[in-house]
Amino acid sequence: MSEAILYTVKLFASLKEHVGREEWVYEGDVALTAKELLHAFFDQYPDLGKLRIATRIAVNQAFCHEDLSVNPDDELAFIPPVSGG
Amino acid sequence: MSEAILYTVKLFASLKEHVGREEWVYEGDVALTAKELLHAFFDQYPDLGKLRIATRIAVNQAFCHEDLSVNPDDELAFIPPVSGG
Amino acid sequence: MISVTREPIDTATLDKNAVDPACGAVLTFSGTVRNSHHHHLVKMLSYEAYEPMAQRELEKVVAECKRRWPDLRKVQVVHRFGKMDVTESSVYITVSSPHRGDAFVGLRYIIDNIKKDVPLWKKEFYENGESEWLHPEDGCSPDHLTLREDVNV
Amino acid sequence: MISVTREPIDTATLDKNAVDPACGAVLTFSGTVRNSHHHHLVKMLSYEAYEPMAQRELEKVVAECKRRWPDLRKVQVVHRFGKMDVTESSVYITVSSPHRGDAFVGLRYIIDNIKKDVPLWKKEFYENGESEWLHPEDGCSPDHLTLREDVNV
Repeated sequence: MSEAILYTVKLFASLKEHVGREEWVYEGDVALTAKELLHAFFDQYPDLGKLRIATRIAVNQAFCHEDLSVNPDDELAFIPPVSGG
Repeated sequence: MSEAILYTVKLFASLKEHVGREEWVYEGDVALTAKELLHAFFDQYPDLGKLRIATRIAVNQAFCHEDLSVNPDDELAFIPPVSGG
Repeated sequence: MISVTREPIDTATLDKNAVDPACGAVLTFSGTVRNSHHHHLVKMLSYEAYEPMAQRELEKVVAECKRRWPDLRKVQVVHRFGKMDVTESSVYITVSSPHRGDAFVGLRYIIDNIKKDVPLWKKEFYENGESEWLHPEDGCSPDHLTLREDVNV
Repeated sequence: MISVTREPIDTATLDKNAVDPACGAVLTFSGTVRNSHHHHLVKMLSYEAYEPMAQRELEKVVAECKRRWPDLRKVQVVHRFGKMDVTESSVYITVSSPHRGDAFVGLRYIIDNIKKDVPLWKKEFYENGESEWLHPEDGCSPDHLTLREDVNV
């Protein structure tokens, strides 16, 4: 049997508030792409609605291609639409 | 015989420097339009060259139509191209 | 100075540092906390930052701006996070350029891209006791879902 | 504050007065004396003003700007004349607006029109001892040769 893969993703703003935690942890058997990790999160929290299609993922503090395969050692963060300025 | 008409026009920047005075005085027999007054000035100072076509006249501290008939009692000024900012 | 900070912005120092003898135009943009939003009375704001990434993204925005308008001599950006009151500056940008055209487009580029890509989020607290995170739907740049190398710039 | 003055510009007071609780964007433009122009080294500048008309024209520019962009809440312009050194501000403009779009176009409108229609003239004094009045050929607005009523706006 293969070892479980753990992804820990930072949450911000309404994502953090909705989940009630600063991080979300995903446990699975196979490595995921950025897009699959985003889908797994929003599948678990369907009430987040339109944020599903507008949220991006950051890998090691940079936006990444949605097909990028994500490494459990990466620093991961979900970036909902920003509102600085 | 009609009385002479005197126009006194304020000069600025290179016009003032070229003429060497703060005002230019025109004396004639008939009332002039703004355009005629400008032409009379630049005819007298042909060395001013290209400023001839770029200089505007201000009547009572406002730019005016070139066909306006000018009154000797008006406050008159020649406005070469401006360079504020 | 390109910085994401919790401290109030020292605009006087930024203004002083924006002056450059080779520049004829210094533009500044101050993003200030407004007292209303969509007819809600705003009492106070709080910005959350993904701090290290916000710093990096801010630096990227400025680097790209200087690449596009190389005549810009100085660009400074400070974005504050944490709580702030109405009329306080949340972001302050200065752009110094020999000629004004570059300064205008460069400044506009910076503020527009901060609002797209720098991970900072605004929470408004209203006079009626409610509060809301702002996640503008037009606020994200889908280009960033693709790798930089894939994008035709 | 809309003013043509021989005094150094009090930018700190203008900045303070530009803040407005209804505004989310405050833009400022500082026109500063550059150390070079067309490869001449500039030592010093002197602006001449047709003072009362410059004041009137400045007020007209601001009034037209507010007419075009009525959401602008505050506009301030101070233009200095007389002698000034490199890095000093010859003109300082602030524009305060609920949203940044209006502030950008309004500010651009004001500085562009100052350079067309406000009777102020710059004389540059160069390091080599020469000096020159600047009369940019594109700096005048031919519309003003016709009466306002004749112009289709």
